[in-house]
Amino acid sequence: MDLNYSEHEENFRSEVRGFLAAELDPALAENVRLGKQLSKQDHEGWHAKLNARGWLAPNWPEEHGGAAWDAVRRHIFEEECALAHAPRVVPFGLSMLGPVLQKFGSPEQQAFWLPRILSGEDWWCQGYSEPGAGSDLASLRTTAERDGDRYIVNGQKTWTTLGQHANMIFCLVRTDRSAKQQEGISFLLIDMNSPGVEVRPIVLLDGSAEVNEVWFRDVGVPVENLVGEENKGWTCAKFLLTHERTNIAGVGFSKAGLEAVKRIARHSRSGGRPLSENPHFAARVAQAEIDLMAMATTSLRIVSRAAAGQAPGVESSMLKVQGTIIRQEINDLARRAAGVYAMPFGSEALDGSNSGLPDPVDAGPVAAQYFNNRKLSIFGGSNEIQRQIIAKSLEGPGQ
Amino acid sequence: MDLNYSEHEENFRSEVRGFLAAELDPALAENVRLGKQLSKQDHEGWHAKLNARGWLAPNWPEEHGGAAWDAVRRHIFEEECALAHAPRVVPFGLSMLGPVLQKFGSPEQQAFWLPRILSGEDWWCQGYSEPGAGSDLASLRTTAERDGDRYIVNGQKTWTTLGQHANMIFCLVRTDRSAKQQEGISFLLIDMNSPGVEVRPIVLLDGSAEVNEVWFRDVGVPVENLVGEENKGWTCAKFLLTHERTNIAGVGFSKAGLEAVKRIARHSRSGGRPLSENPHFAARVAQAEIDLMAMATTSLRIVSRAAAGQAPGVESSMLKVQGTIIRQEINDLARRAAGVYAMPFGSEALDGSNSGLPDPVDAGPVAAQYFNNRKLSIFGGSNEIQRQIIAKSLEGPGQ
Amino acid sequence: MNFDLSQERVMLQDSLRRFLRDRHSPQMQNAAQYPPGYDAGLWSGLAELGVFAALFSEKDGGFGGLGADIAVVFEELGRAGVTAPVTETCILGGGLLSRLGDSNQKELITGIMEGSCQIALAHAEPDGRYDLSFVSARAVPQSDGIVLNGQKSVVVNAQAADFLIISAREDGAADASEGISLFLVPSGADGIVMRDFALVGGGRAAEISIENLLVSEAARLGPAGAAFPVLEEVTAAAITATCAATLGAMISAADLTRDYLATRKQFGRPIGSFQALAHRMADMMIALEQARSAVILAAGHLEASRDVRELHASAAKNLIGRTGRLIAEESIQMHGGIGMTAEYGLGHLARQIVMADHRFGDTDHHLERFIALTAA
Amino acid sequence: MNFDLSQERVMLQDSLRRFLRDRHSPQMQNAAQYPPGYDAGLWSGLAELGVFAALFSEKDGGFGGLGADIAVVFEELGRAGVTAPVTETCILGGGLLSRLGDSNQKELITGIMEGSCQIALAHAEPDGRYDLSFVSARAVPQSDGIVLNGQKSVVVNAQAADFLIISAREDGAADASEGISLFLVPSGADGIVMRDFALVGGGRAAEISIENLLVSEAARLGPAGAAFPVLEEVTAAAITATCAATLGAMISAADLTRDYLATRKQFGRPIGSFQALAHRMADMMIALEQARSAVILAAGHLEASRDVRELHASAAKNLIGRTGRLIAEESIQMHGGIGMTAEYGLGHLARQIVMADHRFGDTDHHLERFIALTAA
Repeated sequence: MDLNYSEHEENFRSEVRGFLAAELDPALAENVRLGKQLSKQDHEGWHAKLNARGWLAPNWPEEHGGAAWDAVRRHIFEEECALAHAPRVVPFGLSMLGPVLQKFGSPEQQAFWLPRILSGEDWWCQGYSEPGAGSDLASLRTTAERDGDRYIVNGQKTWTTLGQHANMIFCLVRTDRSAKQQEGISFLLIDMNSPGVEVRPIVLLDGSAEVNEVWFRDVGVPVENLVGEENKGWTCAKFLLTHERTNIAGVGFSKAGLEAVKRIARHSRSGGRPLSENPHFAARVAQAEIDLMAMATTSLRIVSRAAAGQAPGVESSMLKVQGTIIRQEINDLARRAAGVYAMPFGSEALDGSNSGLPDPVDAGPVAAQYFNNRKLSIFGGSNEIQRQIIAKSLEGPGQ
Repeated sequence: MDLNYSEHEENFRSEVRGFLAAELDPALAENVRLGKQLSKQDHEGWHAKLNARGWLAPNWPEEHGGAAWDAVRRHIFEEECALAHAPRVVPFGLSMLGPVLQKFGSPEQQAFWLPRILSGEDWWCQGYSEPGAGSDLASLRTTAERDGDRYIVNGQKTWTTLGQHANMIFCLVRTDRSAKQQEGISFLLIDMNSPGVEVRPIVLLDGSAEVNEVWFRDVGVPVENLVGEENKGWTCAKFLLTHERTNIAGVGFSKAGLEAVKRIARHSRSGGRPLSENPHFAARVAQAEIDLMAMATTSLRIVSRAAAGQAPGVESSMLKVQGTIIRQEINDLARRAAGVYAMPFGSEALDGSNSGLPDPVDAGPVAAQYFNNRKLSIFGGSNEIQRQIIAKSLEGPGQ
Repeated sequence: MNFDLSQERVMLQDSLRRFLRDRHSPQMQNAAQYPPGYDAGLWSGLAELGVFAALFSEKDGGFGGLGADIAVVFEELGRAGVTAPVTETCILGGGLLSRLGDSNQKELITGIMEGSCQIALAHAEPDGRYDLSFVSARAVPQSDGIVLNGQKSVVVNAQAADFLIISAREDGAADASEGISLFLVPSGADGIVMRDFALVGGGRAAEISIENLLVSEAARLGPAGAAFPVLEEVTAAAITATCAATLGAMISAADLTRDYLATRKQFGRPIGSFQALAHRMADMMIALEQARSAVILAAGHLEASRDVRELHASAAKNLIGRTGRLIAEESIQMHGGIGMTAEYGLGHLARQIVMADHRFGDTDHHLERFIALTAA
Repeated sequence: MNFDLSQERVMLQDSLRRFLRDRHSPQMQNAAQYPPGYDAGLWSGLAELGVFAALFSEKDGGFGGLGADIAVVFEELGRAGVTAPVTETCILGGGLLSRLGDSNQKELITGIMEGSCQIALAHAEPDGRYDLSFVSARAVPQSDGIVLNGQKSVVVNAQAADFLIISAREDGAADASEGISLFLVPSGADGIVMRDFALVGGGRAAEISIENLLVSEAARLGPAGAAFPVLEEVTAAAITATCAATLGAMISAADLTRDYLATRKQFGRPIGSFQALAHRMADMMIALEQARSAVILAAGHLEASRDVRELHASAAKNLIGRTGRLIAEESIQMHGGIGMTAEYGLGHLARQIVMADHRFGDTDHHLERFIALTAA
């Protein structure tokens, strides 16, 4: 057991820091720090810089253009990116579809789609959830009927994050209506520019419009866009869901978030002293920090333990639950720390640039972030589903 | 709406205080305060004093020798008794069996048994739970077979609180084995001195021996000891379970417990100051006190609302859950407050009487109380069962 | 001791609930993001119904004004998710005018009750956080009147208000309770610069810069330097109002959640039949009863002595802060995605519940205050 | 960076687990309520197995002594629910002898490793609560040696110890970190009065009154007045040991609960299939992973610089305090009545878990310490 980073690892950290210092636009980082919505160009520009450096796909094998880093390197990279307020890498192509194609895709599919993910030629989104299905993925109703060399797709997907930017969507569709539940489902790649595809934004309670509904009305999809076998899409889906997801615990984001809380607390005055010195507030922050220190180690332990290609199902469920609890607690602390300055909607009142009035607290739209991040425990497999998976795993023998 | 006590109510409070000052033995009160186990004589002596004053059965009607107080008076009485560290009135005869007999008992049964409860001639205990049944009361297996003018009872009861002192036990027994679940159950009064009854103590994790197992082997019970109709005992059981139970929230105990916590904290020094001035500890105490203030009002509201004879089922479940959460939190605070002086087992080390060594913290066996009171959320219908009752009540219409 | 509402208050409750059911709609919530920050038609409807008069005592021409009236009115407003500056205009503005105003100043109360006059209290400052006695804005007498200078933070209802009540210090250190005066000033006066914005919890507020604002002696509300005790009194009333409104929103959020659990199906059955959710729903109901009691205690002690009043106000704000967060977060979580959408009513209620924690001192602030008050 | 145990430690873990499975029984727990407070046969078995030697470095004649060794040994002891004064004798006593002892004093270490010598640290005092620097017992030199006077609180293993290490102040105020000395004294010395008692968490302790205890200069352990930094060091090791043992007990409590949920039936099905319990069991498993990480961090930083070591020790003690309470209480609750009985193993584990919070500073104490260390 050795909790110190090796010299190689420390060198790697320096390399990452150097890259971030050179390549990350400070104005973009500031927008990330303040929790503002980024434009499509913001994301694409950052992806391109990472890709140029060979760092866009840390967990892909080298043969497909990935960095093939081990767990510790990925951890270091994510931590440094989060602390520098780099934009989050959009995960749909890189962390979700990429591994599925590498595992289940044909050589032709791999050769065609994987480079386009890296180059940014395709922006992928995810067509899993459906209205009325919620956490119950297997009850999906979008259908794909074979018609010659095409599937004809009809149905509706929802909660499609950043779907407004995407030109491609990977979908779970029902290809055999007589089969029950998880059978008869296929994994299909669909061009969003096809006739019959319609995208409508869903405005969330914080005012953001990141998620969408997607309709398919008689959309034709070439059969070569089927990944894996017909009616065996659930295998891909399960792989994707339980596959080692990079940074599921969000340690880097929590670390950056906690730094933000501390910064706000240092600048807020309470009873003539900085809020950071208030014992009640300091206690909450300290407890979150202690939990986060432990979770960072839990995350590293689990990720290290999982041999390449192995799916740490139940452990990733644990990390998901604990990770969201901590992130949401940190969002709550930021909201509290900002005091009355958490109240303004959006950042208009805090911008300071368009008036002579002061911007007394370096708060950013902390309340909006608090509300927006309620999604963390709902989307991507709700925490209830994760607890169910954990509990289920305890029933088996050999535990 | 008027949150002030009326003059009548204030006079009543003075009367109660006067009674307690005159009648409650200070040595007994001190043992209650320190959470020590009381002897049978302690309980009986206190019951006798209350009975002499006509205050032993606050919620019985006057015709049966009760005080017939309204909710506010009962609240005042319980609060004053708890703050004075009076022994808790043993509830099995007075709060449980008494109302059942008044509702379902024959005139003969009422005339015979009720006065004996008040006089202390009978000490009752409760035969509900069975090994392997836990919260699932309806699955009970103790049988009573009719044999002429007797029932022959066989089976086993458990978690029988203070059964070691009792001469009588009221039991749920199965009188029809072919009936399902809640049918075929009868409510029977059994003399513990009958041949074939055996009582064995169960030692709990805090070292206390308050609960017992009770065996019945071919125990003969006169048929006149059946309460209500044969095979309709579930009606009595439900009435008993949901009937307005005096002080289910334990407000008085929590108030006394919080006073004890504050006293310990004033006498414990931390960093050169009393622990009571430590902001982290003070915050925990304040939060418990705020919760308790609200619960005292919730309890009064609910008890006031319930007309005499009406059973506030779901509300008493809410009070049970919230009440145990607060009492257990206060037990935890007492344990923390005592610091290293929570560690000694029993009060031997803290007694101080048998050595020249100091008793630096006025702590009492706070750890034993903490462990013992884990029972609060388990016995008498576990908090899980209470939550189930609350959730069930939300399904109905008109909510 | 009794917990029953008087006949009059039951009638007020009924008519207000009916009125809001008919007149209020979720669409109005969105309108509250834009100036003036509330629905003007609803405002005059509330006035016609006598809701504002119910918040004033008979000596001011109203027919209520006690804690119990506040509790009834605001619980209903909160249940319906109403965004409207009733606290600012009636409780704070009206409360200060009633307690401190001379006969001229008091004339505004009639306008308030009729719905034709709006007020905002410009008191909190950038460095003051939730400390009620923190005032660094200065009031300096000079030959032709008094000159005010300072900054005021997140002044709710500033843009729509006809009058501002501005706190400024005539004496003492920035956090001293002595030396604070209040000034009643038309909101359009020279020397008042506002930057206004929408609030996450609904409605609008402004950052205010007061720059050499010249007022007459007659603008002073009450005696010089003695405003703090009255500010504390009306703030206790505002806390009670906020707690009652939040309780109302919590009730509605719990109702929505209960209905959702009963009707929404997943894995072939209503999700409310899943025990993990059922038990959490039960915990929400228990929390709701606690919240209800806390509001009753705050309202019932609003006319008590200072110590008792403040103790119960702080207890209520702390408890509502905790239970409100629980109910808002659990309601969203148990709804799942739909609970996150702006379209569905829950999000609006959740924002009102959680953002109420940022008004008049948050959960922690009032815990500290409770500790100080009980230690005293 | 890697989290794998060395080959040697895996072997130690295996052999200790096997030994305890064969030799340790719940009946021994009850024996620990009576003098000497532990099972003597088990103690010599542990010594023979080399468990104590694993807690000392090679320079002391052992073959371990690092944080990782402490974590492995104590997690196993905790899993089995062992009550034995290993922390007192090896970690505190042995740790102080190793760091401060002269060659004579160090000879005791061989006896400790062989299982023939026991030690207790008489340090905490009635008014000191958990403040490590609080020592009001006095050491006053006089012609024929040094005279000690004072009171020591809840000295674990006092009655069974062959030697006491007594802290006393030679200089400074009662809570100053400078001026504290340690003295190695045979436990039967004149001037030591003990009142011993059983502990809720198992084992025994004593209140000690030191009355004009005369010791020689040679009894002093290390230089005069400079003991605090070393006390802090061995306390960090004791905290790590306590956390690891508590983690072990938490694992066993969770195992018992998981098995109980799988086998116990109610309403016709295993109670673990009731979702409310299943989800709470999942939360326990998550808490357990957090606790495991906290122990790894404390153990892995035990040899680091003071600040880093203390930060992780306090973080671990706080997190173990919180997750331990959760797991102890939830395990009892989910078992129901059977979990309350002395006969069933869970009660013993729960007492060890909860009462560990009262040793070497509780959850709150270490939260405050963490705040102080991170603010520095």
